[in-house]
Amino acid sequence: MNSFFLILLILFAGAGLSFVLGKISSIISGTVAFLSIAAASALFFTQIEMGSFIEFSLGGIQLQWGLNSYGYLFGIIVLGLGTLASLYSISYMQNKERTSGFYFNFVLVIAGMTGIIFANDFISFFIFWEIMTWASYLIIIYSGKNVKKIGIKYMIFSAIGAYSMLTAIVMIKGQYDTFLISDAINAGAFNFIDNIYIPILLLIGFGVKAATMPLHVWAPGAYNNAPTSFTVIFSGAMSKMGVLGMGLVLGHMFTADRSGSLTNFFSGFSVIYLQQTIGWLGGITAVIATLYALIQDDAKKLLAYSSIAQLGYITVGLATGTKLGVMAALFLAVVHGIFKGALFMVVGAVERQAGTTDMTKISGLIRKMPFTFLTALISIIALAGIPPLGGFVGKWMLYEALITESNSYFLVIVIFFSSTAAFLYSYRFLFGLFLGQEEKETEQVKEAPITMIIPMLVLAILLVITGAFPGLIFSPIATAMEFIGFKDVTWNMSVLNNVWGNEMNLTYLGITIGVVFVSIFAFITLKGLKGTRYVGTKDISTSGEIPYENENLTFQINFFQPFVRAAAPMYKRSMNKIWNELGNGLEALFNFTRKIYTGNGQTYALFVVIFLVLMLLFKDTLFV
Amino acid sequence: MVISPVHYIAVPLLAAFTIPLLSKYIHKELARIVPGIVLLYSVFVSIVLMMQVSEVGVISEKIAGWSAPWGINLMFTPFSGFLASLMSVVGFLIWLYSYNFKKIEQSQSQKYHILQMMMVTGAIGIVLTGDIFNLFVFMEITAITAYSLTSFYRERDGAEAGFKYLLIGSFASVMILLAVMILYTQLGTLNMAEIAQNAHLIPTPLRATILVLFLVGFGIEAEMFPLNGWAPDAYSQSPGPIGAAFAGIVVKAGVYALIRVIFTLFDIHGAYDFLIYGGLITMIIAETAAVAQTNLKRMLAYSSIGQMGFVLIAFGIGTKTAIIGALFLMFNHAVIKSLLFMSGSYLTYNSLNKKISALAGLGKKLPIVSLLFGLGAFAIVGLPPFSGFWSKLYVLTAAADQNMLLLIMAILAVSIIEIIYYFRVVSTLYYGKQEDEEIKVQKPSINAMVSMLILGATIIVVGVYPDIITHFLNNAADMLLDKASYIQAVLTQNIN
Amino acid sequence: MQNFEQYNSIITTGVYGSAIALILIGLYAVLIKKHLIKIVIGLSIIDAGVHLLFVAIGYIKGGTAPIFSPGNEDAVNKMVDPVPQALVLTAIVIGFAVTAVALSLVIRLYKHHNTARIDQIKSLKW
Amino acid sequence: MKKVLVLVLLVIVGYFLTDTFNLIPFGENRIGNPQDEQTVAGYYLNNTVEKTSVANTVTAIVVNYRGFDTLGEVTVLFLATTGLGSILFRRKEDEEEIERINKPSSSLMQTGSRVLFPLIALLGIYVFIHGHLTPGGGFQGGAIIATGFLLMLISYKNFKAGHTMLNWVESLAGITFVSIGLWGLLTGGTFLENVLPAGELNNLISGGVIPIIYIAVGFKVAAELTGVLDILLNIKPKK
Repeated sequence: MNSFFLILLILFAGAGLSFVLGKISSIISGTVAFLSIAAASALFFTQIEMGSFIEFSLGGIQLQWGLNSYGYLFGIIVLGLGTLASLYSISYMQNKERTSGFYFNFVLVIAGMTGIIFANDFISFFIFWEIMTWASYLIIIYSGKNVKKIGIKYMIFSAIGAYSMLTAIVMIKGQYDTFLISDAINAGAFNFIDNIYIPILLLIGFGVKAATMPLHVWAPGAYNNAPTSFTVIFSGAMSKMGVLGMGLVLGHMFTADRSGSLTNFFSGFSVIYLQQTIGWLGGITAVIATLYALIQDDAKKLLAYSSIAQLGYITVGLATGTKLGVMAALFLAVVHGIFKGALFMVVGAVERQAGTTDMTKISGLIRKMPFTFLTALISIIALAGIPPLGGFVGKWMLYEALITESNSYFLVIVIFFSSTAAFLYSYRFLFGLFLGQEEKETEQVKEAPITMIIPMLVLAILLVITGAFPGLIFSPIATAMEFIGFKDVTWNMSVLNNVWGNEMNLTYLGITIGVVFVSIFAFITLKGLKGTRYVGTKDISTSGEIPYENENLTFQINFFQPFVRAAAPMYKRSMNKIWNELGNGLEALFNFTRKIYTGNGQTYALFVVIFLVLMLLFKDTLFV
Repeated sequence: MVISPVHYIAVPLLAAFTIPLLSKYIHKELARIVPGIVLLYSVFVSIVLMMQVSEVGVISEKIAGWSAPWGINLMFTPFSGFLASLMSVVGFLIWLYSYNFKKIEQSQSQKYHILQMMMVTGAIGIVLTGDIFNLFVFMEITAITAYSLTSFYRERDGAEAGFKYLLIGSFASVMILLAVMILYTQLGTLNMAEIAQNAHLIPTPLRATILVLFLVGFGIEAEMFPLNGWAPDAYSQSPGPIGAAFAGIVVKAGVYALIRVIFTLFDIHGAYDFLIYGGLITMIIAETAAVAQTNLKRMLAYSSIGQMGFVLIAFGIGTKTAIIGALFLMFNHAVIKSLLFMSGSYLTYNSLNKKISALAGLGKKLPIVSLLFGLGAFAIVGLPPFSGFWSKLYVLTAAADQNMLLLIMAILAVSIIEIIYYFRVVSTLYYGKQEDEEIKVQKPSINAMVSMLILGATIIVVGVYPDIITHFLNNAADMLLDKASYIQAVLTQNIN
Repeated sequence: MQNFEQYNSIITTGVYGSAIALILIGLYAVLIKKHLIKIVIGLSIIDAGVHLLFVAIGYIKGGTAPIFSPGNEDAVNKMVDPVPQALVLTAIVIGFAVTAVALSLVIRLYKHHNTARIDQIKSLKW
Repeated sequence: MKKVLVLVLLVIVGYFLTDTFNLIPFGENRIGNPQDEQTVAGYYLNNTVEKTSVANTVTAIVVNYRGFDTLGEVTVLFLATTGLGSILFRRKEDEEEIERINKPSSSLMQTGSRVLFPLIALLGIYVFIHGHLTPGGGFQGGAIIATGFLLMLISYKNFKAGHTMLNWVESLAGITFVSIGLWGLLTGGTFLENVLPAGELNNLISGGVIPIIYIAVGFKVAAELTGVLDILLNIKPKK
């Protein structure tokens, strides 16, 4: 059997099997899920040749599945992270309810994303996209909390995205008579010459998943509401599907040859506007999400907002439309998948062991959970963009692209502001959970089980490696970028050519700095493990005031109070409110229209006669 | 005896007249079993004829030995045959579901089963007949059974719903009768093929009047806005399986009649536009009305109306892809809405006003029924890989071919509304908190379960592998568009 | 002959006119009268009007009944159109059946709501 | 307000109806020359005698050419009775003594009915037996018989229509109709085909199956209409 079918069959069968077996035991179910994803990944990385494809028809529509370099890049994130996250889930989900449904949907999401990567035509792309969407919806509401508020919001926004994508797809079919992605690209569906609606609608569709302003409002709640072992996939891999789509559209749009006929001036003109708009939307997304991340007391929510901010950077990078910018964006996408996956795993481990992720309630877990802390530390470094890890490389390239290639200085300022502010919440995350004094409540906390530690450490090691040898990622990115229209993307292993032609040899830099930093972290960690004086965080002198017993006086509360006060106006206006008001208004309107059905049979009869009369009056113009 | 289309009608009629005697003098159970056997036989006839029709092209049968236009003829074309088969299968499943249905047992199950069987028969008659007046007669058979079945339960406001339905339905029959009358004065024939052949001879003002009367008359049966005031009441007050029958059978027959009139009888451009706009308004109003419903069955009813609006839009686009999409939609709507009504009926079994909030937490108590309801909800909003997706895709593709961007956007916007209210129900089902005291849950009987599982399996199988039915849809769409061969098939039958 | 023409036009307006008048009267009753029975009566009146129209369109000036009796076999050319008569027979029976069902529904509605006014029977709405 | 609207609507409907029927002149020969057989009606008028030996063309159309309609129409009646039964069904436990008419009718009425009933029934039977020869037929005859029953029902408080008898008549007549139809199908022809020899025009036994069907229809209609009347008259008055 063809490997494409085989992989998807394994995944779907794994989903079904884990659903059935989940009725017996959650561990068996989780193991089946892990094994099926692992088997699929093994097949994916070994059996499928780059560029191979199969064609078949379904319902009279020609479908094509294949693997290209661009898909392969995202396949690394999806299946790699998927395998680790499913391994992680086994322990995380151990004692929870309804695990069969969780694993069923978990594997379905992976299957959906794998399908998206395989899809060479829009129809299978859309089918798998929707499978991914509803399966993830079911996981978000899995816990039964906030079902109406967050679940419905997620589904509405996903539907808005999916349906604008569908509109674009059928328009492509209508205009170019093809469902194949490559044919549509060759026909120029994305290059703004014939039709500006198609790319814009597609971008809306992908923008929803990539949580770009103003379609991001579903994201924080959804990321937070999902079980943490799924948020790993949700934030790490699923949001990258939006990036995948945006990269495809924007790449082809910006690289299209626009010299020639008269219409091209206009289309070129609008491309610039679109570029600016998307770039700024990404930038604003990054700033706002960062600001919101600052005021979170919950580690998981903090990471959720941070994910949105990071996706903002990626969007900015894609919107530059330059080689360096897009490369930066794709690099950030991969690295973000790794470190955000690792960070959510950390949060999940803390949640499982300590029972909460509220940073005001726990602190000083470093002794109890050293490996978790190590992962957290490395990931945070990558997140904050501190050299030598991947985050730094990506951001550096992004700034460079913005400054030198697209001259978007204001945007650079915005991005720079946001990533500086990101230091604050990174610090808080690390400090809040792991450093500081131990709490009495967390005395019993132990390190997470080995099946959770392994994936975390694997990701941490990967972060160090990619930091030291970014070329490992850049080479697939370079080939992938050729698929989305960039010509002659050259890349030497760990040598970064900047625009001035200077070569930056990252290997030595990376190795040197890497070794130094890792040893410092190790030192700090080990030192932290040694016994120090035990003081509870609530043992604070209160200047004569006697605190009430229940009063939580942890320093964690209002951690960034001064900063928040400075940024207060930013918090006042929220996109969420606007959407909510829109929703309420529509609901009132709907309530009004349905009053047409008065309940009086005679009125209905009157409607019939009125309708008849109207038709008769206009019959000679209507039916000639 | 050679299987022929008239078996669809003759056998149920014979059974209907015989059942009162059988149940009185042989065994009481027969009144409930015989309709099932008859409907199963209809399914068998469908299978045989569908196999024949794919070879022959058109099966045309004359009644009483008179060939058209002197006598009435039955036409089993790929188009009408597809609908007839669909109706017979859904009809059988509805029987299977309602057999042993406790609430019906408490009333008069004998009459229920006769009426349900005749409802299916009438609808199949509408689809098969080649004579416009005969179509009217079958429409009345369907309507009378529908009125009685709507008001079947005494506990509910069934009589109110039935009366409204009857009031509007009488308007429909009056208009159709008037239209038939004027048509007869102009062409001197009642045979649809001959009418189609000569329709251009009618003076324009009269032709427009006839068309308007037909459109309004059949529009009532097809639940077009603003003619559909009866529909939400009838759906919500009738017994659960009859709600399924309305969605799967009765409305389909109304839409068929409307389509037959527009596509075959009067091929007038304005009529297609009428379908598009009428369908669009129907869809928007019905789906928005569904959002705020607290009564589950009423919500399903509005959703059903909205879906019919979608079907009308699809037919109105009028290209081959659009018709395939429309027929696919009809198929999906029949299967999925039947499943939703059937499972919904067990979910709200003991709650009198069918409140959605009373569904809270039933996901655990009735796991399979809830799962099937969820499946239906996912399928009807058009999520892949369920069958609802393909129909939507075909229709949208057809609309895009015609460059109807606004139409596509309107349809999809309405789909989002659909998602909102269906997902609200599903999440209540699984995660809602029980407000009032515990409502006693009724476990479905085995036959009801089998019936629902068949429908559920169909949704998934067709969704994963739509080629199973697209072949038939393709032939059906060709047939509907090929007016000339229809006319020829009818009018040359006196040769054989 | 002049007289006959005049007579004929009176018949024309009379037959069509009265049939149309019946339809309108019935329609009025259905749309305005509140009592359920009156509405059902209105429906029957509409039906009657339509049936009358139906028979009227089959009439041919000076025609005879389409029945062959010994001696008038060659009357074919004078016979009125038999088809509308056959159809109206069917239509009348159907109309009767619908009226019967309507009346039974009225009886049930009256028992259930204790009123027969249509504007007071609207427990199903929106 | 509503009244004004309705009146305006009625005026428009009326205008369009008159407008339409102005284009359909009254009494005009639209059949054309029957010898040409151009129209359906012309064909019927010209061929009925020859092909079916039925004197009454309307009967030939109702029972033979468009016999399928008639079958449908009989079914509608049957379904109306069934539906009526289900709509007005009462459970056994809340069945009370049926008080149909509060006042007994006068003895004049009672005697008159008793005298008239056999005559009415006879007339009805005559009408449907001769349906293929003279004006009238199954529906008309059945309706006449039902009138007789109505007379009995309203003049005698305790008159019972006899449900068993009604059921039998109703079912047997329906079965006869469909069976004759199936007979045609079984003998290799079409449904409802006239399988019996046509016989000679204007004889009572002529027209093949047409009289048999019409007699069956007559009985069926009589039974159904009586059934409907019986159900509607047996309503328990509201306390």
